Amino acid sequence: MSAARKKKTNAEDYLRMYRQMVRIRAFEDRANQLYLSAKMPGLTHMYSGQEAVAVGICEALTATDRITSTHRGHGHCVAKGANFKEMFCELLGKEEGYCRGKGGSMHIADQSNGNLGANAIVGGSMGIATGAALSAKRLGTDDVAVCFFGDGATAQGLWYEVMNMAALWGLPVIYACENNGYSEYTKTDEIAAGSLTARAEAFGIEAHVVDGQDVLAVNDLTQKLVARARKGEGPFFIQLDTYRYHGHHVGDINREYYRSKDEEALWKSERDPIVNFGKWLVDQGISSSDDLDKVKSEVETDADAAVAYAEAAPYPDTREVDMHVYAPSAA
Amino acid sequence: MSAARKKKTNAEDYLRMYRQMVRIRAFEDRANQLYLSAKMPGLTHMYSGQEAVAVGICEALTATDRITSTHRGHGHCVAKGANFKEMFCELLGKEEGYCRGKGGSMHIADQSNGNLGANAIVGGSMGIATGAALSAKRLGTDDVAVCFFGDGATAQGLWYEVMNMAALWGLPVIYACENNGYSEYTKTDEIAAGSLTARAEAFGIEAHVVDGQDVLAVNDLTQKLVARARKGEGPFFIQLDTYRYHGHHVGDINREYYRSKDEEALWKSERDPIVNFGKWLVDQGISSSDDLDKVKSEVETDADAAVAYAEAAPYPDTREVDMHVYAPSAA
Amino acid sequence: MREITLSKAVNEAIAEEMRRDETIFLLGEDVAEAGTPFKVLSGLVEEFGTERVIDTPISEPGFTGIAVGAALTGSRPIVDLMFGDFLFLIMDQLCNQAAKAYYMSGGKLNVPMVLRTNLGATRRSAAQHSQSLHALVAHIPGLKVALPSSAYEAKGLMKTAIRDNNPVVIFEDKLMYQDKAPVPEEEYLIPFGEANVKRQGKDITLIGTSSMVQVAEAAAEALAKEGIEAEVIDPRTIVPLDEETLLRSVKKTSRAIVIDEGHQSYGITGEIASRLNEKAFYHLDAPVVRMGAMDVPVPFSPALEDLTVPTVEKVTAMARRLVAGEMIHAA
Amino acid sequence: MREITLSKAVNEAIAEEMRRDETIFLLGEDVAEAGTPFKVLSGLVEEFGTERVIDTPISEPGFTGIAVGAALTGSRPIVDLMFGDFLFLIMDQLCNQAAKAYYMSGGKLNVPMVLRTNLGATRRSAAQHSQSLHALVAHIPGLKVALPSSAYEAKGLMKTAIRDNNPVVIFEDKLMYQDKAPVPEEEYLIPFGEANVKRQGKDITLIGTSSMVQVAEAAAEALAKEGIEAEVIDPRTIVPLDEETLLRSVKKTSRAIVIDEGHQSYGITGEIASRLNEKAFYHLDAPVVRMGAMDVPVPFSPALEDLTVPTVEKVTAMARRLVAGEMIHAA
Ligand SMILES: Cc1ncc(C[n+]2csc(CCOP(=O)(O)OP(=O)(O)O)c2C)c(N)n1
Ligand SMILES: Cc1ncc(C[n+]2csc(CCOP(=O)(O)OP(=O)(O)O)c2C)c(N)n1
Ligand SMILES: [Mg+2]
Ligand SMILES: [Mg+2]
Repeated sequence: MSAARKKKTNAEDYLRMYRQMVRIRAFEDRANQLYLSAKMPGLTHMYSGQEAVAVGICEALTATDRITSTHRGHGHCVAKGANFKEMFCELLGKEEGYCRGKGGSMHIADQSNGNLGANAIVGGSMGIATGAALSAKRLGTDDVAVCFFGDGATAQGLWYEVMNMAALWGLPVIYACENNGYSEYTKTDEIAAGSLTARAEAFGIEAHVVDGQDVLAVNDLTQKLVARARKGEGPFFIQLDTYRYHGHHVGDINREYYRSKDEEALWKSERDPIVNFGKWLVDQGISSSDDLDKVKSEVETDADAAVAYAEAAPYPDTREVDMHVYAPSAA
Repeated sequence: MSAARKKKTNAEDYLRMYRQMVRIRAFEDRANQLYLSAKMPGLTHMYSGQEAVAVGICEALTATDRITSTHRGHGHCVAKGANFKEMFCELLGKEEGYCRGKGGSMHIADQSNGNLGANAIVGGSMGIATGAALSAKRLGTDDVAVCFFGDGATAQGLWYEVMNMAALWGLPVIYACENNGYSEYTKTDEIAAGSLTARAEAFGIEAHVVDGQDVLAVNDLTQKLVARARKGEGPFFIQLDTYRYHGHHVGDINREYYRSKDEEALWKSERDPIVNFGKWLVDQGISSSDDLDKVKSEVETDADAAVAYAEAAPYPDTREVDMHVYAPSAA
Repeated sequence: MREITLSKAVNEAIAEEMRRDETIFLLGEDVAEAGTPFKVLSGLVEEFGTERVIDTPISEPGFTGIAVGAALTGSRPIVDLMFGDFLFLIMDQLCNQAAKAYYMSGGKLNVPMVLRTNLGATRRSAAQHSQSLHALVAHIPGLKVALPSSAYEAKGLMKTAIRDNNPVVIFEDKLMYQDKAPVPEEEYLIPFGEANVKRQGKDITLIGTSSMVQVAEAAAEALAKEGIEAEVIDPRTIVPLDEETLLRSVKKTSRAIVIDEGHQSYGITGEIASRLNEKAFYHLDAPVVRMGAMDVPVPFSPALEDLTVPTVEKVTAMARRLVAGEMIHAA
Repeated sequence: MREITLSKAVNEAIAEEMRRDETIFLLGEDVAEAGTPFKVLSGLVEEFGTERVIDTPISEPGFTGIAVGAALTGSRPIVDLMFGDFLFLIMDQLCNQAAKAYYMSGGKLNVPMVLRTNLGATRRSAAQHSQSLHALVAHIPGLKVALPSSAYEAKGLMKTAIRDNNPVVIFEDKLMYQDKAPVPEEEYLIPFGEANVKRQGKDITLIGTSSMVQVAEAAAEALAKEGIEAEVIDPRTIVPLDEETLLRSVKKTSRAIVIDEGHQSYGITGEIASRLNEKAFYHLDAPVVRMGAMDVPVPFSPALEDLTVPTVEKVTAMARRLVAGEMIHAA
């Protein structure tokens, strides 16, 4: 799905990035709608607003490169190459979902595209990504692993443990911190002392800060770091400054007690990664607004069809309940 | 036991520090002997060589200031004011031990002098020390907490979690890392990336490095930091460079595969904290070598008596085995 | 009597105790302005301020360790652990530190702290947010474990927990937060280790914990219509366990089912059943039957999740068979 | 047949498997040059190099997480956890991540990893280095749990564990490392879920795990002298548990004792006893008796520690009473 290791300098690449961001937004709008219309079991965490992060990074990866994702993971999943149909089926707990309905939004995994899965334990995948990088190094593939996590997750001690080992062993892992300013209902400033980049640098890890609303800036930086990681120059840390448009989860509607409507409006009107990239594409003569509109409507048709498909799809058979507890073993 | 908050500028203070270092060495020599003569149950970790750290720090504290200690904790215990008798009784599992024989070397605690206990989980007391500081701050005492731990313990994620909170909340805690260069049978260099001071600084914590063989340097720095911590300027981090003379534990005899005899000999002959401080005391005319010898022989007499006492002391009654599982509660 | 929700009952218990005792404070993620994601603690920060209702970073081991340290030094912290599934992150601080401090110190140090968390599936929260892990902590000497089954118990047990001088883990059922029950205006406490006979009966004893008390009561109701008189007992605390009340009932009815929402294998039901079998063996007409949750991770799909927990129908059916003597052939 | 120590048996098992399969690697603290503090892995780094025998920092959660990630991506890691007590530190990575990945992904991702650790008291190592925590992991679906009772089992179960496609936790008894047993030169594997009838008997069944198998055998020996024929069974794995073999024996002898070194309450013995009671109820002459470790933290003092675990004398006495029908009056 994502293009292999060539520089994204041409229109095709740009348009694919645009489309992928639109796809994430379309997916999330529908997921939110499913929740609001009480068709989705449980809760889910919207990625809207952060699209440039997932797309900018995943477009710098091959299909065999690994990522680990978070509770806010739909964006990573789409960007790494997943299909709408299996994703919506998973969100609704249907048998055709990526995890046969057993995982749901917070555990969606797509190993066919190297997505080792969302994780409902904040910070829980930091070791997993690092281990995937160790595996790649030991087995002699040149795959890279990207560990997505939020600014709030930097408070988990696990991160420091695995950064230390990644640095000692020169592992091809990139720690990508999506700094959207909030941990649930608390400004991360209030619960994070010092500097995030300094925390990585203290372990001898090269750290970068990039505008997470600028898909090209994210992609350029990631391409460089991925190439260097493949050569054994890793690990790296990237802080990507971004914003989530929705509440912490779909049910977090009244949020003025922790975040002002003005702040939200400002990010949406001035810093939207899709709108701004679209403008740039038109300004640069790479695309026309008509073409971009066409992308949008294609994606929306696709998404609507996938939702309809998923709604009609069957639940897993009840006999599946105690399947997949243990993998079969030869011995 | 330790003097309250006045500057250690006079001979009396110096001599007390000297005596305390000698006491630790004497204690450890006997603990080792008890092990070698198969009189001590289990294993124990010798503090010899690191005396200037525990004494330099604890002499800057009051009896109500708290410390947390480690598996290599006899030095901290003595320096914070403990008696030989209760300590040896504890090491031998006797009823009169500080913990009625239930804790042993790795859990020796002396709450009467603010020692919240040794800990057999590497890094396990980092939260405890930080919590003691939070308690002091909330309850409005002006007590400070010192968290002793080794260089190897800096690999535990817990440290980063509690440093973050200590920094955010301005807690009166001092993280004292005794950098003796080894984690068990591995050079810590091989398992620690980057810089320890930078790790603390990344959380906005002021960090210092001091020669852990120089009791006055340690004490001066600690006095300053303790005073500032009492005023709410904490937390702080100190890296104290030092060396352990014995193996990782008393049974670690053949250790040339990880540490050369030359290296050991060099530290013992050139950098011994007791010998060097003794020389300085004589050079400065603060004491005579006769007086210092007298200190030694007094301490040794004391220590021998305590060992004899502990050897003869009774074990706890077997009925104690299921006492102290739960503290009585009024409700 | 007035009826209030379980959520309100917990809130009242904590507020009353915090008014009574200045040394009590609360800490956890989003406990202050947000009042926790379940809104259980709403209003407390307004009354007690951010010094006593403390928002922490996402550092479960760290803030649990801090609570242990605070509890050792004159404070009485209440730790809020957002989901019971996060117990896995804090086991070291809870089980190696908090649970053992009193014993290891020979009764000199104690840890008066409350860990409030939750349990319960069927909320479509999938495998990492749906576990009922009370068996794990019940296995560790030094911890007490309370499982409130309604608003009434939630208030009375919480108050007792706060006044207890030991670490107490209290599990609320997250599906019961909005359930109302009569709760007196006057102060009351529920002593630990006293089971509650919710309903008298002579044909069979149904022992339920937490949410399973409701299941047992509904089953008893259904059985009554068929002329089977079931006795329903809620142990309320599983450590300490009120063996006597359970035995008295079972000796009377000579049949019992133990119902619990934790995984069945190596869980709560095995302990209770085997104690009854052991001590009421010659009074039993049939083996004590266990009904725990299935031994599978909790699946997301609604089509599967509901199959994993004991239900009124299953309990009723099993009771019917037991009373009819059908289980004789099963054994 | 040649006799080798349990330590050597484990070493051989791992070496043979590492020779067979390049994707296997080992990681943990001091596993390389030191070969672990117990010297179990001595020589492996010489044969396989530091790329496959990896010394880690003191970061148990971190390196366990790394192993999970490596196992998800084509490697078969063996994690060395120096003391079973440190399980508390890695529960999240083991139980929330490794155990659930296969199920949550609907069978698409699996975690072929081995966690080798230990259990066992009476080593005078006190409360944080003496625990037998196998019940905790046995309660979590998705994990398999093996408890070798001699060098023979240690080798055969380890090889099976390494070839298993699921996370397997294997507990060695740290007091048995130097115990010798006959171990064939030829390759063999011991299948999981097959109990071993160590001794035939008709009067009573003694079910022992790990070190308690030796206790059971010695008790059987003593009982034989009194004319009581005890059958001794070693389940070898508690997940999966070979219920059939246990039931067959108990139906024959009609009396049983379950002996285990974990705390008795909410532990292994309750599960096994209640399964036997449930499924062999009408064959039993007396309730199944449980003999676990006392429900107290492990005390340091030799005068207390030995009281906390089941002994040959206590088992013999209890068996005698059971066979004499004395337990009838106890119930
Ligand atoms: C270990 C753990 N602690 C707490 C939570 C509850 N929780 C879910 S998301 C979240 C905030 C995460 O913040 P951040 O990492 O910044 O990610 P964001 O939600 O902003 O994308 C919290 C506290 C959790 N799921 N896991
Ligand atoms: C959590 C934990 N992991 C591992 C160990 C085993 N262990 C005991 S001491 C030690 C090395 C500690 O090194 P350091 O912190 O530098 O202290 P030092 O022994 O040098 O004083 C290790 C790995 C332990 N006790 N606890
Ligand atoms: Mg965030
Ligand atoms: Mg060290």
